[in-house]
Amino acid sequence: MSPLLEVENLSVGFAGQLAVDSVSFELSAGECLALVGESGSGKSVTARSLLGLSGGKVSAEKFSVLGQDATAMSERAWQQMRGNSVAMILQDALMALDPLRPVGREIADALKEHSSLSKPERTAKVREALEAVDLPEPAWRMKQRSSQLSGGMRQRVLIAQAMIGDPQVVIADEATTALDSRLTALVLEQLRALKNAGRAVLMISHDLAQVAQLADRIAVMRAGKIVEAGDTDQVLNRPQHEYTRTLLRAIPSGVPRFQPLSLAPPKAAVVAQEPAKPARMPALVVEDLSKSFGKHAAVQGAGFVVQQGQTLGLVGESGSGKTTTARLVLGLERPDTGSVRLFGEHFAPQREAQRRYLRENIGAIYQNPLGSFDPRYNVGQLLTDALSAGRSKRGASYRTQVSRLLEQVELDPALGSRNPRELSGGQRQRLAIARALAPRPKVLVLDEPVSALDVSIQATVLDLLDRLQQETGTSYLFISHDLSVIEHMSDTVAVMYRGSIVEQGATADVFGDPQHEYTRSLLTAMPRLR
Amino acid sequence: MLAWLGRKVGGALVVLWLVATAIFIGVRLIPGDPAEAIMGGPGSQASAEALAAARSEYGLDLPLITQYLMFLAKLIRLDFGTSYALKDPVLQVIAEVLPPTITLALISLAAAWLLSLIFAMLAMRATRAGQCVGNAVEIIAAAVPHFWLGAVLIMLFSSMLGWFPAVDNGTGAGLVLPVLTLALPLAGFLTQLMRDSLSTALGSQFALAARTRGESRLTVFWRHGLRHAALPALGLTGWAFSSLLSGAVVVEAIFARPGLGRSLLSAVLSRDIPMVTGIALFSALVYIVVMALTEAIERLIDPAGAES
Amino acid sequence: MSRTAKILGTVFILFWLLTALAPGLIAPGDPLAVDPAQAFHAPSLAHPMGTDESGRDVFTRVIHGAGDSLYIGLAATALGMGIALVLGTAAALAPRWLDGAILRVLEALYAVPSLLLALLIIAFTGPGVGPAIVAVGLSTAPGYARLVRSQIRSVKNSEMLEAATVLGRGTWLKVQNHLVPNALRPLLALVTLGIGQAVIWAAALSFLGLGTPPPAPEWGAMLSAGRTYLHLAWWLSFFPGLAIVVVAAGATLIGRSLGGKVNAA
Amino acid sequence: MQRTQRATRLLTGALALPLAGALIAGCSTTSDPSATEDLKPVAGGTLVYASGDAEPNCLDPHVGGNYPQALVASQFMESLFSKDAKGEIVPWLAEKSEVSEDGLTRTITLREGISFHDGTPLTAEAIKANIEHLQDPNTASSTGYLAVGKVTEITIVDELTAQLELSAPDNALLESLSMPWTAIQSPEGLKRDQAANCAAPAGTGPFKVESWDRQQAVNLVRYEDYAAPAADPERAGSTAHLDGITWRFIPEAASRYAALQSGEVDVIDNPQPDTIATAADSGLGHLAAPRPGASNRVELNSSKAPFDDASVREAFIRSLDVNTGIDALYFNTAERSYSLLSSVEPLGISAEEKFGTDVERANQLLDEAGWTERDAQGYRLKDGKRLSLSFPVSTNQSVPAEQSLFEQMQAAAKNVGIEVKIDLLDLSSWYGALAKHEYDLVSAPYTKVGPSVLRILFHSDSTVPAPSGYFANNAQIKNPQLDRLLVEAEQTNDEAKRAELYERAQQIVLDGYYVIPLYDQQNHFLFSKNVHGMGETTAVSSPTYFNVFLNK
Repeated sequence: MSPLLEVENLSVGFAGQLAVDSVSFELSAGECLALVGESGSGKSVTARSLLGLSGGKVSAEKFSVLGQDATAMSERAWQQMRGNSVAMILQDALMALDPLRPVGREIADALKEHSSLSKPERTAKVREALEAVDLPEPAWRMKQRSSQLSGGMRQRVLIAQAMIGDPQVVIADEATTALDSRLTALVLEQLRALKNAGRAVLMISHDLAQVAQLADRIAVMRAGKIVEAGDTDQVLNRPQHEYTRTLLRAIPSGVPRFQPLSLAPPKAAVVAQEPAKPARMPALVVEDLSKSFGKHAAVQGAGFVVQQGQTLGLVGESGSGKTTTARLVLGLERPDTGSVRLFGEHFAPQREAQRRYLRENIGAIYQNPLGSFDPRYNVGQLLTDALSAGRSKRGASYRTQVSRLLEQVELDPALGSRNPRELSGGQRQRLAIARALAPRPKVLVLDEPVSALDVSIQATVLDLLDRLQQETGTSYLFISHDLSVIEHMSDTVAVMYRGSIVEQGATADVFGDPQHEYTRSLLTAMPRLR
Repeated sequence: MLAWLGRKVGGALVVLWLVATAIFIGVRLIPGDPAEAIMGGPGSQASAEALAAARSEYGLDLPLITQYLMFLAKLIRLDFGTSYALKDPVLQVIAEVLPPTITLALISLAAAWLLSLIFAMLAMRATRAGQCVGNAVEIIAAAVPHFWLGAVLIMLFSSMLGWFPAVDNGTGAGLVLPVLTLALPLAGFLTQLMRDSLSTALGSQFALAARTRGESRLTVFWRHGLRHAALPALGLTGWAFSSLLSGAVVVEAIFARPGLGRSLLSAVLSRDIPMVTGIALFSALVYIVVMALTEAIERLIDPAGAES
Repeated sequence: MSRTAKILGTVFILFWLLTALAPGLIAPGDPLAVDPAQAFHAPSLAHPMGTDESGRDVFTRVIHGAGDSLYIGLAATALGMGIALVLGTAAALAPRWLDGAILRVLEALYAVPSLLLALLIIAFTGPGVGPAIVAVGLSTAPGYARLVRSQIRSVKNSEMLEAATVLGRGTWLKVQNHLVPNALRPLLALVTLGIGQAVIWAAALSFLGLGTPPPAPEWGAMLSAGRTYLHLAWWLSFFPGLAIVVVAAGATLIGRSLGGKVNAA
Repeated sequence: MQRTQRATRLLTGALALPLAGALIAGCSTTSDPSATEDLKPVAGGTLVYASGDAEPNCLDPHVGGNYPQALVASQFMESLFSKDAKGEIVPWLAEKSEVSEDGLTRTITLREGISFHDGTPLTAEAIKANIEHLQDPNTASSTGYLAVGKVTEITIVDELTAQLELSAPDNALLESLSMPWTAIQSPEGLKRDQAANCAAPAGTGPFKVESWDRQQAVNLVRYEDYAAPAADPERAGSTAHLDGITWRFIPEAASRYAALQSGEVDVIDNPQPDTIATAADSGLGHLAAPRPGASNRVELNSSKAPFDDASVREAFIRSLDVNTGIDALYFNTAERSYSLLSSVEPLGISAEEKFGTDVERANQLLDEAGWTERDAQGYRLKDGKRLSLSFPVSTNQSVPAEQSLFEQMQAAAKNVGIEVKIDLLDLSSWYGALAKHEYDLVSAPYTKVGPSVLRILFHSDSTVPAPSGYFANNAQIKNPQLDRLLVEAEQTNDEAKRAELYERAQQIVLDGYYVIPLYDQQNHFLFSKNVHGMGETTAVSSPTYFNVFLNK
């Protein structure tokens, strides 16, 4: 049987710039190929060119899709193929479904294009497809719009949408990125079912750990080129290329605390941390926090302790109340019950004026730091503002301090005159960290600080956070949906489920011997390499 | 749904009450004899009997609060009084002139939508230079005053080319120039708005997803782009309708069309306060109804967005 | 568009500023000097925009009219924005009930279409420049006020302000450093857009005979007077109309380039 | 800015097109519609008339009584008397009329066999009912009220004869009764409430009111039982040619003209002077019918400073150059008048020498009158007070060309140091300004048949506001000698004496520099080449359409 996809020296150019440079691979039925690389490596462009949607100038020595020569295919022929023989699952389920149309109609659109089924027939088929991906109450859900569905339902809808035309090739473009572990498991499971049903699956991801479970072969892409390709086992265990090794090293799961994930040599010597002395006063004590919004109880009786110089990992899936907890701790939301104490001092609930003197002890980092920067400020002004407690934004006297902060987070001081918008995701997060460090806080609340970053960038930021903790002894409340990140970063772990903390303890204990049913299900879903 | 309707009706009543109160205060602020003001101002030459009649009808010799309550009570009974200039009940006059204005405004609104849709579609396919020209045309169209455009259109299409009648003649052809006069500037605004949301929608993930399903560019435009382009434009419908009513004052004068605007203008010129009051309240009512309708349509298109 | 638009916009503003403040520099003649024997001359080298029914030079009048026309537009916008700032800020910061009450008042103002509101006010006050400014200003106020309110609210609830709270900034610092500059910047774009529209509405009132009285060279009034002779002497109404379109379109361009910057943030 | 320039050129091009079109049209000669007058009349068709006047609030010309009402009412109502082509008063609905020796009793006999649109026959009862209706304060008649002011009692002699008792002899009574504002309508109709009668008055005219769609049109249809007299004996006993008239209101002059050009309407009134001038070239017919009574003029308020000083009045008048303005603005469609009366009034006298421009003399007069100092803006001062004149102008009564003429006066007066403040006002505010005497200059048209209009305009009684608040003597002349002359002229039954008395009265007004005559009250109509038979008018020069037909 000949391969369904055959690509030899495929190049895609935009305005003379090659985004994909002489890429070759093939894919047969019942097989899964993973294309791995960080953002900008050209993997998504490669995927889209397989559907004739790259938008750039495509050239190839050989480029055949289902036996047809794709270099000579007309737009009509492509349309015949899309959604019918080749389907695609896009990254963000919320964005990939038209928010103004019922999801059932979105799915049925593919049938409209490729079949002459009547409306009731189409509805029946859509329902079947939704049943096939285990969507509860499909007849009702298909009439809803994507914003009315939960994240898991959306993912299922997205898969159903790709499957409705019964395609022979399915391309999953970052289909698991930024999903919590249970959703990731769900998508992987669906893709595995496709593969087992004899479809060819092309998986695009930046995370080697995720593709490892499913891919038969892996191709690692960097700057438009495939730098290494081979069987999964070979790529993971006997990587040939330095870049592949970097990617592998960046995977945090199973890596002990403070062991660097990135290659960049740490600037300060690693000092083994003394085990926390219980006699010392805890940095942060949270007791019985509750908060409801209307009838919805976001947080119920949450309590935990962050010891000085240590990290508490707060883990749970989206919607479990993690972010509300962070906001309660930061005093941005007034709790219904409970209290927050900072180094023994009463911090929340409290009037803002009375706790302002405590503010310099606690800082925050968000998932998307850009929103927390004043858009009018450049990098230097942002840090000056933070250093001067808002009294100045361009004082010359702060110049050296600004440079020192930038160096501390491994940013080039020359970036000082740039606008944060011009920085990359990793650089922005470093800037956010630098700003949070300006008042020399003793506690940092980090809310999903690396969730929007590629694994390789995530590794450098996590290493930075490790280093800073060792240098400054700052305590972290580290919030993430990603178990492997939590495992790597935390001394103690608290697991949150539907607003309550269901289990907490030393990281090794929780990960080694989970007590709660929910924790166990989370851990089962967690992709592991090591 | 019922709760929503209740809220709307309640809100509308409050707004109407506020407008009525403002008018009541406004009339009392006119210097001089309020009876004379109601009867058409200093030059009305209203007879002593007429002034006395007005005084008793509006209770002008009673305390202010009583007058105010009387005024409101009359409004509740839909009694807007008698136009002193036309000698007819205000309500009857409004009933006559409201339909032509609403018709004109609705047709112009539809025309503006259609024009901006065509513009937006053309802009999508246009080259860079074409986009620049389109941009300029939109901005200029949005900046053209109605009264000037109307005069120029009459000169071009009626006097010179003889394609369309210059004044209303009760046929569809008579509507062409007034509608164009109202629709072109509005289309300039709407196009600016639509193009932005259209390009956002067509560059979005769901548009890409639609293409991966095998939909053609055009299908994506119709199924997805249009809805998203329509939403912000729809949100502006209230404003657009209100600006059309404003424009109608001018257009009705130029094209000799009967309507609310022309009635208001002549009522203002003759200081016909009962008429002015009635028209102001009715145009507010029309605005409220239009707003409620567009909100209902928005809820239909985007139930999630409307609730948030 | 941004760079060219910025330069064009600056040149544009400077030109009209100069025109409004020192029209004599550009057109040294007297805009009111009549010469009936020279009436209805078509545009020529001597009269680049022709002469009007009383033999006045249209070019001189258009240039000298900039002051009046722009003054009305600016004054009306300033009035509208002033009211909007007070009501919008109050609504954004006020408790729910007061916010609701202010919103209703705005809705009532909004419910009467601008020109109708202007006519309503003129019905009470009689025609003239003052009432025209008040009328146009009042009718634009609710639109601005809503934007002020939503701007302040969105900035107030933004992560940026939360970050400032976490950094321990006091209320005053937050308002001064973040709330005011960030909330008001988009308003600047709106104001430039609004000035163009205000000039048009004021001209519409003049057109209806309710604005600036002749022979003052206000554009709307000139247009109104000139439309009578559209068949005979198109230049009488064309050039004042062009001036209005140019100002309104130019203001829109500037507003859009300002707005574009804000949207990118 | 560059884009702007390009746009200018583009748009200039587009707007220059009509000019080119006009040039081409100007070169081709079109047939003059009046040359085809010998066409055989065709019955049928509805004529569309477009009026530039404000839509009347009431179709009954008794109520109020302005010219727009007269224009439309002339189609469905007729008066007791009319004016023939020679300008003589002739009986119309009346068969004959006699006056007693002492001039205090006027007997009027009606024609037989005429009935109103509602079927009521025309009898002497109607005369009584109509004059009483005019005199009833609730009718709020202004023009008609003054016209029948001397009638004290009406007695019905027989079915067709009525006798009018007068308080004083009135040789203008027949002229007064020839105006549409005193037209005779059905007494049955008058018994209805005013609103009903306003909507559809029942007269005897060749057309009757079928319906009135406010702001759209008054729909008139042929009155099939028309039996009133016709000026042309051949047409006696016939009905109108037209099936009806659609009487529309199109206030915008440009739109109205465009509608005429494109054939949507057949006749328009109040055309712009420039369009009148080119009407023949555009293949349009033109009817000029100057209104009787007073000429269009500006009056100088002599009751207060600075115009209480005759030399200041003269100085002001001498500073003006009205003729050049009229030439430029009216395109030879209006002739300068130097008379208080319309050119159709045979008793009017002209005094051109009083209105010549003489800036030097103006300055000299002002210097002599003590207005010697000048302020920073070049205006004259006396006792620190500026020589400033207030000029309220009604936008309803002064057409744009006239407003431009006033602006030119303003500019000319500035040259001798007089400030003129023009205030464009709506009708109501304008009346208000007049009532409060807040004016130094004013232009108020007045139409009445015959020279007796002089008494209404210049008798000191007219400085006292009538119950309605209106006074016609806007110049505020209070001259006992003039008063005597005007009263005497109205009472004499000697034609020659009447002429002489009116001449002396006019001379007094002209000598006092109270008034600047401008031109006849303009009354122009343009009509398409399909319209034939235009030209007949009532006593107040409003066209009638009995003999008009369409040849489409």
